[in-house]
This record gives sequence, structure tokens and C-alpha cells, in this order.
Amino acid sequence: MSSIRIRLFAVLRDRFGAEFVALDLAPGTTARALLQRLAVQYPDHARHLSTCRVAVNHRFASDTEVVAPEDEVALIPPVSGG
Amino acid sequence: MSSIRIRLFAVLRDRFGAEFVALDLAPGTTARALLQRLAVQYPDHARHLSTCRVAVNHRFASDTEVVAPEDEVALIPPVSGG
Amino acid sequence: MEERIRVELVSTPIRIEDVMAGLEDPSSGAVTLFLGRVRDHHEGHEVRSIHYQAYAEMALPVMGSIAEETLAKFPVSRIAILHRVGHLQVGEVSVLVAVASAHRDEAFRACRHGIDRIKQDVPIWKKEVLADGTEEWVDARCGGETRG
Amino acid sequence: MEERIRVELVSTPIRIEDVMAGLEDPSSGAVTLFLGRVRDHHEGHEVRSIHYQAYAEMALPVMGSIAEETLAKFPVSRIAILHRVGHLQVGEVSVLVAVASAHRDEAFRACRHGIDRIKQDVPIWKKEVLADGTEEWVDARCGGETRG
Repeated sequence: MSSIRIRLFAVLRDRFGAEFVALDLAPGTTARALLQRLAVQYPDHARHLSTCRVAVNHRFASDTEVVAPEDEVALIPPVSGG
Repeated sequence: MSSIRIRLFAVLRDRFGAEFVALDLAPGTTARALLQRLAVQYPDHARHLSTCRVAVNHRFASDTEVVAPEDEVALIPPVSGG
Repeated sequence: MEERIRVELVSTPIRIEDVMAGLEDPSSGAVTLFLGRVRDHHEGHEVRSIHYQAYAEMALPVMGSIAEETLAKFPVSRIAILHRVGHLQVGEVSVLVAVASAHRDEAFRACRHGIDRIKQDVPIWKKEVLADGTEEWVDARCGGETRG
Repeated sequence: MEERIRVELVSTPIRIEDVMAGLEDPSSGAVTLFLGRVRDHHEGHEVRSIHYQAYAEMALPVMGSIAEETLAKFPVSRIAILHRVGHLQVGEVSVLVAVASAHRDEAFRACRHGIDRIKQDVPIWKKEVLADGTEEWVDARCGGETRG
């Protein structure tokens, strides 16, 4: 099983105290499954994780999109630009 | 009967070749009557006069507003500012 | 009311940055701006330049009324309305409407209201100088001008 | 497409006049501009300044897509979208959307569309520094922020 580094921003970056969080990645893991796995692993952050969208290679991913180890994955909390 | 000088702008100023047109003013003449009198007196310009609003003392006048000799009266062709 | 409203008829180029600086207000998160510029075409003919004539003594108070009406109708904090007169080349700014507000929805609606009302009621007229040298007064009732 | 679209993420003040100069286009009679500025209040508390954090590698292409989508959806000729990042004081401009078009109706609608889409999808976040010294990330889903 390979591992992936997931980019963190804003409130999640502050909560994790890091710009990345690492996660073991089973083949065929979808964006939605990745978010659920993180919530199980980090229950203290589950509420915030549940508000995030997943971005894969700089685009919002659908729930069913499969994540590969070489992808750039990021968690996108509700945006507040503008 | 007194007389009044009426200010002209844009297409009307060009057609009359002047910045003012004078008109005899019977007591009680309304803005609408003034415009009709001008159209009778200047049939060549009647079509353009019919598109004008009348301004009295820098405000659009209603048809029934009575014009006094000391008022500043102007004919306002369809505006095209902006 | 004075400092919430700026209304001017000018014969020199409109300086956007100056106007925007005057709209600064710490409680206003949104600013909308509309600029009208001289276009190189109108109803199929080529336009070289435009001469704007104003009935200044009336245009200024009408612009002021429109500004006050806009502040009364929408929850906006400041408004600026400037119109230029004289001879303008293609690309030059003829009119500016700018609004500052706490939120963007009312800023957009108020700015739109301001320019729509200007095009209805401010006694200013434009005479186009066409590519073939002819000049003609634009009649706002005909064709697309009121959409400009 | 290059010269019809300008998209930037900047860490220095946004210069409005520069952006407007880039929107010059002789066929466009109407320009609309939206500016978002740091407000001194938000949901009842006093704001001193705001820190904007961006996922730059994603924010820029998303801004570019929004620009292209706006050009495709409305008959406008040019669009500029700039967002500032870093630490901004009250009154400073955080975002600019400007659109040039032949007519004002589409210029207003396109500009509004642009800023609405930015607030939905561009991965940028703001952390408010409040008057009491505390700092907090704004959650756009709560309260009035999406109206800002």
C-alpha cells in the first residue's frame, strides 16, 4: 500500500499544525473514501473535514474520482475569498 | 401679452440655428400649450418639437404646469448622455 | 448628505482613481463602477468621435437628484456620478457611476439604477462624428442607443 | 484568448487604473468593475485586518476558468480578475473583477457572474484579525459572508 501527502489550508492547516497530512492509500480509493478515512483517523477534526471538498491536481474532484499516489491532493475548506 | 425666451439644445439648436427662440406668452399658458404653439409657428420643426419635454426652472414640467414670463424654459429633446 | 454624494460635470478627462479614493469608507466592503466610453461603432456606422452637449444648469441638479434617489432606494453609503462634456475621442470615458456599499448585491443594483436613470433624464446629448465626416445627433429613442 | 483575459494573484496593492487601461477596446462602450475591500466589521464584531491565504497553484487556474466561462456565457470582449493575498488593512482592495462590453446590460451581468463564481470556487480563505486581538478563519457557509 502506498502513501499520499494531502495538502491542507486555512482552518485545517491551523488545526493539524502542518501543511500536509499523510495517509495510506489503498488502490482504487475514491476522493470521498479518502475524506472518510481521514475523519476516522482524526476524529477531533471530523467536523471540519466533513465541510471540505477534495481537489485532485488543482481541480475539484467528484466523490467517485479515484486518487492515485502521484496525484496532488488537497482539502478545500469552504472558500471565503473575495 | 409678454414674451418668453426658450432655450434650445442639440438637434433643435442646430435646426433653429440659435440658442433661444422667443414666443409670445398669454397668461395661463401651460407647458403643453407652449410646445403646441411652437409647432404651429414652426411647422418645419414640428416633428422634432413633438419629441421634446419642457423644462421649467431646471425641472421637467408636467403638461399642465403654467409657465410664467420670469421662468427659465427649455426644450429637452430625447436625451442621449451616458 | 454632502460627503456621501459627489456629482460633477467635467470638461477634462475623468480620473477613475481619484473618484475611487473619494468612495473610501471603512464600512463598505463592495464598490461597483460603471464607465461609459466612446465606442467606435453605432448602429452599423463607424464613429470617429463624439461631441457631448449639456444643459449644465439642469444636468447637475438632475444628477444630484438621481444620486439622492439612489441612496434612498438602496442601502449604499456613497455614490459618485460624473459626466464629461465637449469633444471626446473613441475610448475616452464619457460617464462614470460608482457606488460603495456593505454588500455586493445592493452595490450592483444601485450602480445599475444610477446609470439607467442618467440615460433617461439627464439633459445631455451626443452628436456623433462619423468616419465619412458627417455629424449627427443621436436620438436615444431609436435603435440600440439606450442599451449603450 | 490571451489578451481578452487577465488573471492574477498578487501580493501588492491592486492598481485599478492599470487594470482599466488593459481593458481598453474601441468596440466596448461599457465597462463594469467590482471591488471587494476589507470592511471594518463582520457579523457584529470589529475587524482590524484580514489575512488572505490562497492555494495558488489551484486558485489561478480556477480564476482562469471563471474568466473563460464568463466570456463564453455573455457577449463581453474582455475580463480581468485579480485577487490579492497576504495581510490587508481595512479599506484595502482584496478582489477586482472588471468587464468590457459593447452594452451595459451584459457588462453588469458578466461582472456579477464573475464575482459570484469567485466566491463559490476559488480556493482562497480569509482569517480575520479582530479588535480584541483574536484571529479566526471565516467560514463562508455561515452568516453574511457570501453576501460580502
